[in-house]
Amino acid sequence: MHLLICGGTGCKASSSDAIAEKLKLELAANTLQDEVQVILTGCFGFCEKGPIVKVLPDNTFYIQVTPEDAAEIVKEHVVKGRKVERLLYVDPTKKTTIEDSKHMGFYRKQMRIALRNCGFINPENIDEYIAREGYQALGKVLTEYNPQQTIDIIKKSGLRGRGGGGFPTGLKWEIASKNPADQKYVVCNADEGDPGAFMDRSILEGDPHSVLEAMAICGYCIGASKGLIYIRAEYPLAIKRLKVAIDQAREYGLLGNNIFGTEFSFDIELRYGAGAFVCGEETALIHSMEGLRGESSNKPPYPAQSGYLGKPTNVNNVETFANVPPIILKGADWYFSIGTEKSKGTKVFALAGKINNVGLIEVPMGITLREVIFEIGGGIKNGKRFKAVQTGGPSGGCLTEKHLDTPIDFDNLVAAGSMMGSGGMIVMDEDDCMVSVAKFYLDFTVEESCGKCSPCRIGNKRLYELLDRITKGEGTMEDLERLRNLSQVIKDTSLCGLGQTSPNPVLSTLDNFYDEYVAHVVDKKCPSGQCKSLMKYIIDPEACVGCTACARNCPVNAISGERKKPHEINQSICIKCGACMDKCKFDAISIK
Amino acid sequence: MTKVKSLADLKKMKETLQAKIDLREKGEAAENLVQIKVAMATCGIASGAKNVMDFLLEELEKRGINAVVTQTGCMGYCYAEPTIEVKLPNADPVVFGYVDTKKADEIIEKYIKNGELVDGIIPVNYESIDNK
Amino acid sequence: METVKLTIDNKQVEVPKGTTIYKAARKLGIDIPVLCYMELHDLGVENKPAGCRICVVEVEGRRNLAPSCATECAEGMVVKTHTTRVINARRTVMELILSDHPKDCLTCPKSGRCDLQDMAVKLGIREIPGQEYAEMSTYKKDFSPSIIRDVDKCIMCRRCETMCNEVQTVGALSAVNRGFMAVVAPAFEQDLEKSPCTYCGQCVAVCPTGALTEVDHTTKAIRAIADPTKTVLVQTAPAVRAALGEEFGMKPGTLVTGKMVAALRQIGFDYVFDTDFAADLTIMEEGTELLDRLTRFLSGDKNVKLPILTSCCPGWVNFFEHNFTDMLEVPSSAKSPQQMFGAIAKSYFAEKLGKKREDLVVVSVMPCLAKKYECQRDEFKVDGNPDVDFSISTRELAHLIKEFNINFEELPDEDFDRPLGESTGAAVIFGATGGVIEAAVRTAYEVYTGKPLPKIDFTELRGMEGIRSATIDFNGLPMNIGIAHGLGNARKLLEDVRSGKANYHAIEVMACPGGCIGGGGQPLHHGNSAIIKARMEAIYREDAGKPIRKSHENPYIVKLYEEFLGKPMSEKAHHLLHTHYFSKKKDIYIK
Amino acid sequence: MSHIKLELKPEQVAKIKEICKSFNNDPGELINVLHKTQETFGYLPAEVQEVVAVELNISVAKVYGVVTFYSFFTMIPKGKHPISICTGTACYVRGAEKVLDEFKRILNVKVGETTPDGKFSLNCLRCVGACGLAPVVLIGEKVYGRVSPDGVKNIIKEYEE
Repeated sequence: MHLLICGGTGCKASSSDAIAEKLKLELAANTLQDEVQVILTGCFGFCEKGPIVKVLPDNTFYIQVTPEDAAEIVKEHVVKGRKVERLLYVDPTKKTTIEDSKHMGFYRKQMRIALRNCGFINPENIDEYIAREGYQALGKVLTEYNPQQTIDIIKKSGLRGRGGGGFPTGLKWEIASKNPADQKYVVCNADEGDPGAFMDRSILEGDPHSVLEAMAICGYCIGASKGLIYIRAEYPLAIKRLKVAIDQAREYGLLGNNIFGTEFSFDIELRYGAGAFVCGEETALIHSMEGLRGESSNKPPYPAQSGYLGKPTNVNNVETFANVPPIILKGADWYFSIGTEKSKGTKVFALAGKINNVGLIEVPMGITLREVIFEIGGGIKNGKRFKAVQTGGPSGGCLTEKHLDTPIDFDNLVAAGSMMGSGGMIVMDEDDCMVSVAKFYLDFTVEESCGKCSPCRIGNKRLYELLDRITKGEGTMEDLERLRNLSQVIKDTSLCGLGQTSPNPVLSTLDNFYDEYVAHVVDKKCPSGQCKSLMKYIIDPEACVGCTACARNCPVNAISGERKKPHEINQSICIKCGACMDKCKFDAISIK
Repeated sequence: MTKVKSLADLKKMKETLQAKIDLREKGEAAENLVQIKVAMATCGIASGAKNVMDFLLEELEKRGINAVVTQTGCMGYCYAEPTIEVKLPNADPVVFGYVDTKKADEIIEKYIKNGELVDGIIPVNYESIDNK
Repeated sequence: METVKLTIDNKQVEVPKGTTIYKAARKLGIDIPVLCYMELHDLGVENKPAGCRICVVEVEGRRNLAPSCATECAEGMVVKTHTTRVINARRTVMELILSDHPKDCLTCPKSGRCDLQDMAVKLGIREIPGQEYAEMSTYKKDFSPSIIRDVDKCIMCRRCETMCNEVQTVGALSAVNRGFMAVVAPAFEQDLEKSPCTYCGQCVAVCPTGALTEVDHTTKAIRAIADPTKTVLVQTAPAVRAALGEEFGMKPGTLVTGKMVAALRQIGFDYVFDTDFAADLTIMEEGTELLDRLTRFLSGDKNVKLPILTSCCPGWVNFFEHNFTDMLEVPSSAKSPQQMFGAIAKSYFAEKLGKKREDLVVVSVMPCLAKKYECQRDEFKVDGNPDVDFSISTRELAHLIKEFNINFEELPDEDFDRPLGESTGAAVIFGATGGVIEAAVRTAYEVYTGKPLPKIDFTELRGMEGIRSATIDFNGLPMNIGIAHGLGNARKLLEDVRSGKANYHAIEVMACPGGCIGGGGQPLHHGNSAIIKARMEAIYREDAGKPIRKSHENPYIVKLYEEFLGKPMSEKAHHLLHTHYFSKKKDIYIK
Repeated sequence: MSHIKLELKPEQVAKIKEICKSFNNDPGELINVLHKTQETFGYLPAEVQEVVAVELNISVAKVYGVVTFYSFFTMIPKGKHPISICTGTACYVRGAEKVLDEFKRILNVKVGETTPDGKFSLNCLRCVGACGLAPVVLIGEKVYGRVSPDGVKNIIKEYEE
């Protein structure tokens, strides 16, 4: 028998260590220490009801356990085999206790559709993919449906593009299918450029065939015989696995001529990105594939009308494609039943930042940010206070406490001033200065703007300069007004999605953290203590014993004072490196 | 390998492959085998999954344990990389996080040999579409 | 034709499907301001990167503002061009553009003719908020023999890039870098001189700001005039007289030959001559060379190269020296009229004056920027002294006239000086595409057949079509003639010749669309082909009005051969009036 | 970007031609050609771009325009040990900037520069997708996770003979 105790940070904070100790003692008292092991585990993702103790092999799930409960668990459950009723979870809707964690619907917040094979199969072996019904969706559409019927299934499923925009996938296919041409193309956008997002990489590395299969299905639907995957050169492993997968699929006849003995032929090639975020935008991506500068161009014409080499082209992102085979196999109704009214299915998020369980998760649309961050994500690192979560990367915005219970879907995120984006979710805590965060994103946009249109090329630079002034304490209240006006104009006038969304981090922080901006501008203070120019290191004369450690370690000799007498920092010389504070053994130095 | 010529071919293939994968190459019933998957995506490899995989291959062989070690993609627990999944005969798979060679050694000695769990288990917290 | 109906500023309009909002609005008399947009209708070129975002308008139901230059009208569309939102956006965007643009308008060579300046005035820009801490993108200034690139002033409209690549296929310029530092530049951001630039000047002609301007030669010309030890001659190219008036508010197509001559005299040139004289001379040499090659070819000489290509356009010469290095033997070896003029002026005319060539200064007035480079080529110097000292553009001449307080419109018509000011109608038409070859045909026909031309006007050689061809009956010998203007067309034609697909005896190429009348040194026509056509008509009008219309009948040319050169392609003529070409291809394969 | 003087050896030219040919001298493959060429030469000096332009029959200005557009391409030779600091958001909020500052301080170079001895070059990149290990530093192919400013000195030490 095993007693599993959640050792996730959340539960640890509520004394799971002590519970473990107590359990061990109680077991020893009953001389059961050899038969029953106490194991600390990773986070159960149910931190709200922690600490959690799970008993194996019967899967009993105890919640909100205290050290005092240890004796009872051992005595009743371990020795006598009787469950401790009062610690069992009560289903809030049914008001019945649930004993087996396998039956706890809420416990399994995640649902894996796009990631269905990631971590299950060997991505370099097509057999394992086939063993999990791989390529059956392709076989099914080729032999049982005509292209329009297939498109109708995708349309009916409610699948929307996972790359950021959320355009209905079925409709996109339909438009491309209706533009007649001698040659059309299916393009997979694997230029995952959002800093802090790695969903597509994981899918390509873990389940490349699902993307190949879906591209072939799309090719059948729109009448294309060629597929191209535009992938970041920074993803060597994903490239390698895609190459292996393409070779294997060709060998099996699942790519190439007359697939499944039908008239349909389809093959896939790789194209490499070369480090330009803007190439995630579909017109820029197409230019890049043509060997040109990855500048975006005005739409219309849309790629579905005139795309790669001027031919009708359908561009979808990796995750969108990965959803297609299960939809075909399990039916549109099944997919439609998952998610919210207007956003169907699941979404993969890359959880990162100041969160305990950094990782890749896939959740049904409609889950709340709170569930994602505090349950699946295990809460904020080091027990700090949650401040904001940034979704949608440089195009998105920062959401706060007040948005925690908003169900996540395309439209709600936009309404809240952010966007789904490709699925990066960066969690920030009380130590993060929101002005600096906005500046960080603008720095990114300035560097990644293609430079073609003036609002994005110059406007973002000006936004960055304004934010920089504010973080240096040089900003004025007028600057805040300018920030807002400029942001709106950039959004309103920029040529492509990059510029149309790049001010979002500014606008959302202005909306949600206006006070923090004002603190920088009026009080010349950074409430999170992040903005160096606004910091002051001060020596408390009461606490300073005059050991001279600070003065000796100051790289710019800004500290003076006699031995055994309180020292002082010359603020005009200080470069705010913090070395003095690190060296002070008497906690005499603080930041003001 | 013969080419897939029809959907029926593919379905047949799926059945045999599934059986074959269960059997693995050693031709033994799956129930008798220890199956280990190592998450080998970029983050896993960056945190040392390759070493762990090599270690497992070598040590299991040395210690005479009949096991199959394969690579797989990202399991999603990036915070706990490297992660491995161990499936003992007749047991549910268990995922271990923060696996270095030392931990791998512990897993072999305690869990694989004796069925004793060790610290660092990551509870599976998602629903897979197969159950639906 | 399928049409769509839409509403712009509450006015209904029906336009053909595919029409942009910008054009539909113009139809209603609503002038939406555009900056980067440029349409060169007759060249089939439209520059609409939709990059400047000045022309944005509000389209009902659309989330963001739409660039009117690139957004097509749709049925039932409701467009508003001057809402508060639009005005605010337009101004803010303009402020942004100006925040990264130098403010030295007072001393900028484009001042007064600058689209950006005009736009700032139109939009009422009074200040640039935050200018004091706004970083500007700065680059190295580039001085080539013909063109100055002051890229700090580039606003990324991409017009020059379109001209250089799509129209001219020169490929000297491209957008480079990314984001804030994105700019149009030659490879490696090196100087134009190290690029395949032909100095055709079409980039300068379309640049809306002071980023691309011509090298100033007027100051040097004025200094020479002021120098009492120098005798200063000026020659004016045929195309100048058909366009100069525009700089003084005259209608395009107004011929100002007489006023121009008067103005040049007032400025103080000692002799006002005509490049047309040298054009007639060019025909004598080039025409003779053509006939020579033709006769040898017909008699079965395998070494002879046909077709013969005209070589009076320096942009074109630069172009083939870069791109057709395997065909350097094909163009006529005759120098351009500018250089023939210089060579004769500093030999024949200097002798007549009894002066040393060093004491003579030859200034040319050209519709062209490549002429500035041409006159600096080493082959056209004798002991370091150039045949033509300075070359000023039509625009620069206009400047000079204004600077010299001359009331141009009121000037009386005056005549060129002699002997180098006398010319025929054949020389005048050098200014328009097809003109050189027509002039050559007029002479070659009569020399070859020994019979007078039945008709002088070869209308089949005229027009604006990019590539044209015609066959002229030379008394039983069908002469195949090809014409190309614009370097992109020249490339196509030459590639056909190289591959053997095209079979011509003679080809005329002009680097600039329309020929010299559309040159890079002319008053800016902003791609308005009506202006080019008006200039072209003026040229043919001048030709028709000339008493002599065939080069070989120019009495002063006849006299020049009698007194000085002997006969066409004589040794002396060869020495003074012919040149050879160099490969400018970069060779980087050697270690 | 300044012009770098470097003449090519005939075998180097042959190599570039071979790469271009392997892509059928198709101008549409320019980016793939540049990837391959940079892989071979370590960087893309002007002369290499000139040859590529000739082989693919496009203007060298266009090639340069593409090279300067994509951050992956460089005209400056990389150090023997190229150091890349991930400055993606996840790394940023976990202190990548301080790590970067420390590298800059110890190596005494700016981002995009190479140390005078040619040993190290310093660059930033956006997200390697190993956010679980933030902040992340790459030296060559090797990934260092959870790097702290204090740890920088030791990392550099590994590469000093």
